[in-house]
Order: sequence, then C-alpha cells, then structure tokens
Amino acid sequence: MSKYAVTIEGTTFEVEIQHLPASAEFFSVRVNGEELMVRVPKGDQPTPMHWIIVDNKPYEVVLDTELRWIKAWSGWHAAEIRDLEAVVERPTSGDGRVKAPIPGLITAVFVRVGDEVKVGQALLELEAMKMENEIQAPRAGVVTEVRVRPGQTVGMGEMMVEIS
Amino acid sequence: MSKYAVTIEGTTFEVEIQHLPASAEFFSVRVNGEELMVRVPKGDQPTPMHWIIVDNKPYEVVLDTELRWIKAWSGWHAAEIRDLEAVVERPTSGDGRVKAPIPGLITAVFVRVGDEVKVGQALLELEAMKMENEIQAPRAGVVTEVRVRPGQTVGMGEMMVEIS
Amino acid sequence: MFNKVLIANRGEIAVRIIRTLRDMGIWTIAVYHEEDIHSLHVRLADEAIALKQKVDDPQAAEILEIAHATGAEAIHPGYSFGAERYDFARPVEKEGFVFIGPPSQVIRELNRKVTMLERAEQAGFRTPRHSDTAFNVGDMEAIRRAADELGYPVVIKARRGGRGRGVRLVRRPEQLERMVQSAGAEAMAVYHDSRIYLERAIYPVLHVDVQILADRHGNVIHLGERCSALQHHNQKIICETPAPCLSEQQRRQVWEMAIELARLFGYENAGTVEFLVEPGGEIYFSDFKARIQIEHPVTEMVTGIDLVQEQLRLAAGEPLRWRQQDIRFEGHAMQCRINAEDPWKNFLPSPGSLRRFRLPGGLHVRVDTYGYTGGYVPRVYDPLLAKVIVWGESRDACIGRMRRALQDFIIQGIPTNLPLHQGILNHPAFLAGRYEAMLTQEAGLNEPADEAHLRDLAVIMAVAYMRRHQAPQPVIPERLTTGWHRSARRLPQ
Amino acid sequence: MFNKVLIANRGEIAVRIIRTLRDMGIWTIAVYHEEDIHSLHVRLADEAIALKQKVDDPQAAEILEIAHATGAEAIHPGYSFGAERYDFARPVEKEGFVFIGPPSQVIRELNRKVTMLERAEQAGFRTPRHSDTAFNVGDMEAIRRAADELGYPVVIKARRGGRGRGVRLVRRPEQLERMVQSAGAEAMAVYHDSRIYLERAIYPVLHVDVQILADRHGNVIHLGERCSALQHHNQKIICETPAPCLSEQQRRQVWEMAIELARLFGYENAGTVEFLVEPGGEIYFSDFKARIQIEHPVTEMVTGIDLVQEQLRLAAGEPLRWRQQDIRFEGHAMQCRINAEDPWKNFLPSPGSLRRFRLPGGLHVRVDTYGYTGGYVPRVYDPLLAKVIVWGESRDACIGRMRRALQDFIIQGIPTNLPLHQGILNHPAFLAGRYEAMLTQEAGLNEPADEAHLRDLAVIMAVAYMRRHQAPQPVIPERLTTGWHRSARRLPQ
Repeated sequence: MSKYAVTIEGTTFEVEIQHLPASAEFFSVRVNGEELMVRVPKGDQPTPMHWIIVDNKPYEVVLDTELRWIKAWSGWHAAEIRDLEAVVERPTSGDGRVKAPIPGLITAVFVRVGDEVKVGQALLELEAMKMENEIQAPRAGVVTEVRVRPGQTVGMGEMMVEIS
Repeated sequence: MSKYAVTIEGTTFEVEIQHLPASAEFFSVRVNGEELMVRVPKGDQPTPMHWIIVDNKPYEVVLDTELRWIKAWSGWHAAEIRDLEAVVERPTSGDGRVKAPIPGLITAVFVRVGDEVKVGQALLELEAMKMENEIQAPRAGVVTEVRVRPGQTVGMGEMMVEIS
Repeated sequence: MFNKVLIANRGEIAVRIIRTLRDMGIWTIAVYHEEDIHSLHVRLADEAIALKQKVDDPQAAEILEIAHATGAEAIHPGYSFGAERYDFARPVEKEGFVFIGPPSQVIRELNRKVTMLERAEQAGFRTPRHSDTAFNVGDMEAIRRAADELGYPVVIKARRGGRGRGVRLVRRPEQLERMVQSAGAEAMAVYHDSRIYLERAIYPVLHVDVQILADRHGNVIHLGERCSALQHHNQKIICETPAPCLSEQQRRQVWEMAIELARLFGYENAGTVEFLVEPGGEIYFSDFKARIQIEHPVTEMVTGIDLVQEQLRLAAGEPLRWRQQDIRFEGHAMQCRINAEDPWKNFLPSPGSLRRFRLPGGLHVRVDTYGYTGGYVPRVYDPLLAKVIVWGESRDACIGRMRRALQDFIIQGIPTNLPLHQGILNHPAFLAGRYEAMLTQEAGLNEPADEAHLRDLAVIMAVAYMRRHQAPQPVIPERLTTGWHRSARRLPQ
Repeated sequence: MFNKVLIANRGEIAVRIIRTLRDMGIWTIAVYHEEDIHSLHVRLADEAIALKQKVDDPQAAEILEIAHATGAEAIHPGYSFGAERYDFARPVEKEGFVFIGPPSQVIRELNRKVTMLERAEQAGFRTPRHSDTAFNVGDMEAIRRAADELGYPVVIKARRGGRGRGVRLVRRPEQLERMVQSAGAEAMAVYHDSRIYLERAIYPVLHVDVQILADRHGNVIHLGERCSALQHHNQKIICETPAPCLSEQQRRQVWEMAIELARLFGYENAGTVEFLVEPGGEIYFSDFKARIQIEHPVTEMVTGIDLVQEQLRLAAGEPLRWRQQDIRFEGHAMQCRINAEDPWKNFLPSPGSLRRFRLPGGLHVRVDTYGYTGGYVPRVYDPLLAKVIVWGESRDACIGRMRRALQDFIIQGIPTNLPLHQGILNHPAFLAGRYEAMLTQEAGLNEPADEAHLRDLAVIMAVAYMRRHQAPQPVIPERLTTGWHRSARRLPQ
C-alpha cells in the first residue's frame, strides 16, 4: 500500500492506493473515506500514463513529465504531491539560476547585478520562434549574476541570470 | 553495395543500392541505368519504414511485414523481390497447409480428401467478425487432409486443410 | 433536453453519438465489453461502464440496471440492428426511460417484414414479389415450393432484416438448400431468429434510401435520398447523395413515397425508407428501417442537419424545426466504409493493433471512427473501422476530394479495404455514375501507374528489404533471408 | 487550370494549400528546409524539394530555380507575410510563372502603408490618425515629436505591416524609445525593413476583417466579415464569423467599405480588408492585406467556398463564379489557434516531438495542422501548430462544439496554449459576445471543477506517481524520488 497527499486547486486529498492481487491494471483507492476502483488499461501506455478510469469515469490525461500539472477535460490544474511514507524528506533545490528555456536571441536585459527582484518581474527579453518572450524571475531575491547582453544568442539551457 | 531484382505490376527492375558514407539516411540507387537519390528520413521510422523520398518524390508507404505488397498513393501493388547476391537460393516452401487466418466458426466444408482443387477454389466457409468468409485454395493440387468439420471453432493459425 | 444519456452501442456508432451529445452539453454514459476497452468511445464518454455481455447485441436487463444506477434519462440504441429490437425498446419504455427512436409498437410492426410489405401493397405501393410467409429453415419443402413459384434468381432474406445480414442471392435451384442453411445460421447469430422469407431477385438493381424525420405531432419531412448501389459482401461500401442513378422525376417520386409510407405506418423520429430501383425505371418499396443508417452522414453533409441531435429533439417530444420547403440540398456528398478486411486474402477480417492511424483532414472531410494510433480492432465485432465522408460542390469535386482523402488515410498494423475504394473511384462506370454497370464488373484495385512510378516502388521495396537485413535484431522469417521470398499473391481480379 | 503548382511555404499553410490542389487533381511541389523534414506538408506533396534557406521567408532566386527544374506553372506564396513581398512576387511574374495572388504592382502599393492610408483618406475613408511618414528607428527625435502630436497611447507599427509583427502599444512617453527599438528589431528580422510609423491608439478596439474576392474583369464581391478581437502576444488566437460585436448596420457598412476599397486600389484575387471598430461605433479602415489570412477557414465554413481554389481560378484569369447575391452565409463558425507555447512558462515557445497527437473529429469539425503522431514542432518557426475550426447553426452551438473539440484534442510531448482557449470559451464576457470586456480581463485557464472531479484528479496524480516508482527502469529526477517534488507553479492569473 502507498499513501500520498495530493494538493490540487488548493484542496488537499489523502490518497491510499492498494494493488489488487488479480491484476496489474486494477487498483483499489481510498480517498476522503471513500473506496474507489481505478483501472489503468494496458496497451501502449507510457510513463506517465495517458488514460485511466477512476470510479467508472474515463480520464484522458496529459501529465507533465515532472508531475507538476495535469490536463484533463476541465483544463489544466497545478498539483503538488507528497509521499507520506517517505522516510527522508529533501527540500526543493531552490535553484535561482535562470536558464534559456529555448535557443534564441537576447533583445533586451532589464536587470543589473545587485537589483532586488520580485517573483514574476521581467528580467530580459528573448526572441525565439519569431516571438519576443519575456523571461521572468522564478523567485524573489537579489540578482547576483547577469551573463547575457542584448544581441547575444543563447543556446538551450544556457545560464543567463542568477538570483539568490 | 546490394543488388536486387524487384518485380512490380509485371515489370522487373534491377536495383543497386549504395550507402552514402556521410549519413545513414541517404542512399544512392542505380535502377535501369539511372542514378537516383533516396532518403529515409529518421524519426520514428519502424521496420519496415513508412516514409521515404525517392528522387524528390515523397512516398508514404505501408509495407506488408513480409514485403509481399506495397501501398502507395497509387493503390496497392504486389511485389516480388530477389537478392541477386545471395549465394544460396532456397526455393519457396511451397506450403500447401491452409491455416485459419483468424479465429472463427467453420460453417461449411466443400472438399474431401482426394479431391483435386484449382487455385482460388472454395475450400470452406469460416464465420468470423460477423461475416461468412470463403477460404480458397492457395495452390492447385490434391487435398491430402481435412482437419475441420462444420460447427467446429478454430483458433488463429490452426491447420484446416492440406493440399499437396 | 436531457441531462444524461446512455449510449447502448459501440465503435464508430457510439463515438458519433457521444460527439453530438457532448456538443449539446449532455453527460454521456458509454458501455463497453472488455474487447472494446481500447475503443475511442470509451475514452470520449463522461462515464464508461463495463458490461458482461457483448455490446452490439445488448440485453435490456443489464443496460437498464446501468441506466438506473447512473441516473440516465434516455437511452440511445445506436443505429445498428439493435436499434430495431422490440425486446430492447419495450423494456426501456416500460421502465420510464426515453428510447431515442420510434415508439416500440412502431418497431414491432416494422419488424414483421412480410406483413409490413403486404400493408404497403394494400395501400398501393409496388413491392418486390415475395413469399406469403416466413419459413423455418427446416421446412425445405415449403421453401423450395415458394422459390419455384417466384422463379429464380431468388433472394433469401431474414425475417427480421437489416444490415444485409442473412441475405443470399440464389441463382439456381441446386444452390437453394445450402444458401438457406447459411442465411438461417447467420440470421440466428445476428437476430436470434433464424426464420427467412423469399423475394424475387431484381437484378441488376439500384438501392435507394430516403431519410425521413417525423414528429409526434403529425409532421413528416424527408431529407433527400442516398444511393448505395455498390455492395461488397452484401454491405454498402460506397454511398452518395444526390443519387446519380435517378432521374429528377424518380427522385421526387421516392421522396413522396417515403413520406406517404411514414404516414402509413404512423412513424415517429428519424427513419429510413428503402427502395429498389430497376434500371428500367420501376421503383419498389423494399423496407422501412426504424433508425438512421451507417450512411446518414452524407445526408448531414448536404443539409447541414445533425441527425442525432434531431433524434433527441423528436424523442423529447419537440415538434420538427423545419417545414419541407426549409430544407435545402447543397452540393454532393459521398461516404466510403473502411473495413478491417484483407484485400489480399479474399477480404477476410483483419483485427489487430493500429500501429499508425493518420486521418485525412482539411476542408469538407469528415472521418467517423473508433480507431486511433495505438488503438485496436477487436476480433469479435463487425469489420467496420472508419467512415470517410466528403462534400464537394459537384459530384466530380466530391470524387476528387475523396480520392485525395483516401490517399492520405494512413493505416498501419492491419490491412483494410482502402484499395478496393481507390479502385472504384477510378472506375469509368463509377465516374459516369452508371452504378448498374458496376454490378457486373469487378473494379481493379489500382490506379494506372506509369513506368517511373513503378520504378520508384521497386526502389522502395529494395530499400525496405535491405534495411531489414541491416536491422540490429532482425525478426525475419527464414524465407525472407534469401532468394525469392514468396510468390506474391495477385490481387483478386 | 494549372497542371503543376509550387507551394513556397511551410507548415499548416502548405498542408492546407496542398489539400485543395490535390482535390483539384493538380500536381503539388513542396519545398522544405531541413528543420521541416518531419512536417506533414513534405509527406503530402507529390514532389518535395529541399531548400538551403528557411521557408517562411523565401528568396525568389532559389524558388524560381526549383520552379524551372520541376516544370511548375504557378507559384502559391502561402498566406504568411511572404505573400505580400513585392521582391518575391515581381521576379515570379517576370520569369513567366503565375503568381497566385494579386499583381505585384498592387502588392507594392499596398505595402506602402502610410501612402495607402492617405489614399484611402482622400477617397473619404476614416483611418486612425497616424504619422505623415515612416521613420528610421534611429530618428528618435522625429519619432518623439510625432508621438507627442498624436498623443498617448500611441501604436508603433512596422512600415511593412502584417501578422501583428513589429507592433507595440506605447502608453507613456518614457516607454517610447525602448518600444521603438524593439519593434524596429522585430520588423527588421521579419520584413528586412526596420522602418516604423506611428498611429494613435484606439483602445479598447475591435478588429474586424472583411474577405473579398476580385477578378481581373472588374467584379468584386465580399464573403462576409471575421471578428478576431481576442489577441494574445499581438496574434489573433480566436476568431469567428459573423462578428458578434457588430450591429447589423455596422456589418453592412464594413462589407460595403471593403468592396469600395478593393475598387479604389484596383485589387485582384482574394484579399483582406482590415478595420478597427470603436465600441462607440466609429469604424476606421486600418489595413489592406494582399492575401487571405490564417483565419480564412471560418469564412469557408459559413459560405462553403474553398478560398484557395478561388485564388487559383482568379490567378488563372477566370471571372468570378458568383455575384454578390449568390453568396449565402449559413450559421456560425469559429477558429482557435493552437500554439506550441507553454502556459506554465509565460507562453514561451515549446518546440519538440509530438508523442501523441489525436485530433478531434466528427460533424463540422476541421483541423488544419502540419503535426501528426511522431511529428515534430521545429525550433525556428512561429509556434502555430494547429487550427481548430468548427461550425454550428448558432453561436452557442458553435461554442459548445468548440469546447468539445478542444477537450478531445490530445497533444502529448509538448505543452500548448489549449488551456488558454478552454478558459476563454468559459468566460462570461466571451459567451455574451462582449469582446471589448475581454480586453481588460485575463481569462482564467480552468473550468470550475467540483470536489468530486478534483478528487479524481488527485487520485490520478497519486497513481501516476506510484507507477513511476514501479517502472522497471525509472528515469526519475532526484527531486521526484521522495517528498514534495517541486513547488507547483501556479498558472498565470
């Protein structure tokens, strides 16, 4: 049996999952005191899976590879998941390095070393796929490094700005 | 270099294939004295491949797993292929065993042991997927064995009749 | 309108109905047998309930239990023969659910084929000559007598009719017994009723169906005709509207006859009136189907009307939303039935995995299917996998678009009857709209190909062969490793 | 009609044009840059030629070389800004090929935006107040003076215009210089011309486009208007016809103005006349596009006319096949642009492999895309991946169907802006057709979900998490192996 806490759209659910002995497709799940039958139909299901039947409701889902979000018919929903049986709990890395999410051309830089920034504040503009893309601060803090300048091209994953 | 004889719609072509050193995607092909450039674009191409560019013409093809036929935009075409460089040439098996191509119910048997049959002659009727399907003789010969009778169900690949 | 509707069917039928229901904001409840777990209808529904029985032939009891448990208000039986079963429709009504179709009493009357035809005759309609009664298949003496009376060729038909099942054309007396047994067995399997009747064969003959809509307030309209003369294994594989084989006068005649017949039988909801047309010009009423047909999308294409939506409105008691003069027919529409059948093996069914399944698209192209890349064609159901429906401003434009659509329909994993369609779409008799000429000739499966094209195909085969040898872990049958790998089978000519 | 046509474009544009050409039986020649080898247009064409240059910005020389080598008779430039390049159209004409579009002289005149607007003003059309001339981006003093004269907010526009590129809304004087540089850089990259002009901002404003068709014999008709007020990143992501934001009188007014403007500029072939409409009721002529637009399919849906086919006929010199009174507008159509953009990362482009790509289907649903399962979104082009176009007998029916279609569009491998559309389709202001109210509010990305639904989603996440651990060869980032795996990012509000 496995036990998780899942927070979705601000509501937290405790989910207990039990494999049914007969089959790898069926699970018995206990959530908020209710017993549900869950089926992950075999077939060409990759990890993460893309369809599942919960309590007779088929869900065609797209899951983020890092399980940060789930897309179902009702839209996209942010999720947080915690393994309640994990012995060691590590903190998130708290990485403040802002890397290029896509190769492109730096068209503007709005911050300098020493600037204090808020979450969501514009750091720079990156042109890629014919669009000006504003790159925002992933966390609040102080800019400790700016490695790019306007006119420079950056590769995928290249470090551009560091906030700490 | 590899060399093949391919017969398609009654016309036979001698095809010489040379791998270009630079890439596994490109081939130089000589056919009927003409030099053609062929490309098998990478990607999710399984074996047999499903798309190919011959002399700038893209072909979306579906190939029989046994390479008996090719489907292109012009329809389905039967093909025969012979490796001209193979040292040992084995004859075709000449298999006269008629196996069930699909599981189903035998609804009628039209031949008995000792009957002489022609190619395409009806041997029996097999009901499967809601249809009466006539199973025909794959070759001419004499029926040497009949293993099924009306009312019997057969599994996929089960031997039904032998002709020799 | 309803809030929750249960769809008691499977495959492309369930997919098509679910789509309209969801367009209307209605909660959809699908049912499925284990064989169908990978069918698209299970994935598209709001709720999907596993069944113990096979879905194409639903027993009312299990379906009703699910309808009660899920809170469904109405049940759509789909448009296979299950939609015409009195023993399904009646219990649905009795337990207080809305049956999306005509009242069960109407279904019962239309199911008694011999009686129904006689009622039409008495009202002055011409019908094909038929036996006075239905027979048990054991009663060969009576059957033989009836056949002799009608004269050969004769058609054996299942008493319960529908979908071309249990139908056999008998050309010579010595074929009769075998054909009767075979038809009876098929009718038993499909309808649980092996009784058959006989009809004088009209040959060659054109099949013309008229779509009608009728409300419970006495209004009846037609939505034009469909022509589906091209049959293969007794199924209509290509269908179009307007019918190229009818004169303008014949067209108006079948429209009017359909409306009169709907009134005669007190019909309600969407229905289909079937006619046989002799190339000479004689028109026979042959059947009245208490449902829409597999071919209904061509009518939707030229009228813009969603027939499933109208079925729901009519079943809910709403009056018809149009008078006859409001209906306009625009352009031309055509449908090809894509079956999981192997043209290289005498069109044997070919279930299996859909490794690649890329649909044609673009303007005026519609595909109804339960398949998708990674999906599966189950072994236990009929081989209809997909329907390609296209519209064009003229018949020629329609054929041009259909040709392109079929070329772009990529199905890998199983063989299908796609090449048969491609052959028909290049057949001169078909292009001329002379359906009757198609009946006596088999279409070739290939477009004419020039030498350069054949050369390219030969190159492709050679490259494919070479790549197999180079594959890191070749799974190559012995006969492929050298020499002539197998005598290529010629296509059926 | 032509036998061979070269399509000098890529992606969904090339796919859409190839489909119509093949419907008409015309041999299609596609071109592709290596980045696009896995695009559907390469696979659908009869012939596909590799290019050295990127395809969205074709140099005439290389294209003409290919046209000569392949024996093309005509060249379709597509309907991105490449269709409006005089330096492309002119050489095509000069070398004796038919350019599928207006004569290059007309393109040249329409490209000089300031002059074009002034000509319209002289003919009595109201236009947004704009600077008298275009500026080099270095000439900040003159630009600043012109902006002060017009008054803030002011819009910077590229002299060459088109596709919302090089456009910036400037609210305050201190933003001007940065915006001018940014707009100029973008215009340079896209049009090879960094010059800009200024326009007084009308805000809030509705964008209404009218589709026109004109032959070379002096006949001009319109095919109705399209309303695409919903913009995101300056691109029209949702578009519909008829425009819900116009009164009947305004609708007729823009129709008539479009025809007069087409006559004023001596326009030929299919074109688009763009208007700005103040919610108060004032209508401004803002641009004349020498091409059809990305949004043209909604017009095709309500008129039944294939615009690419008509472009070919008009370019071949045929007269218009309809008079204005023959055109009928049926029902309502809507288009959503599905972009490869990550809504979780401020809509950054998200190129990558399409691991699963299952299109919505059924009655009145059309998808134009270059994608397919196993396909690829390249890094170097714009993020438009697919267009979903649906028709309904009313606006409500249309929205219901679009909602269903977007729910059924399964794209796995890359994130897309699908959730943005789903949010808009549930936004009360959008449902009421009050576009102007949408401009000031951001749509939420989610439908309201009840507790039972959230519970199911939580269960799915838990099962997915557990299955990752059970996978035989888990490729799990360290942060996922235990505990809170990562603070979930909230969606942009």
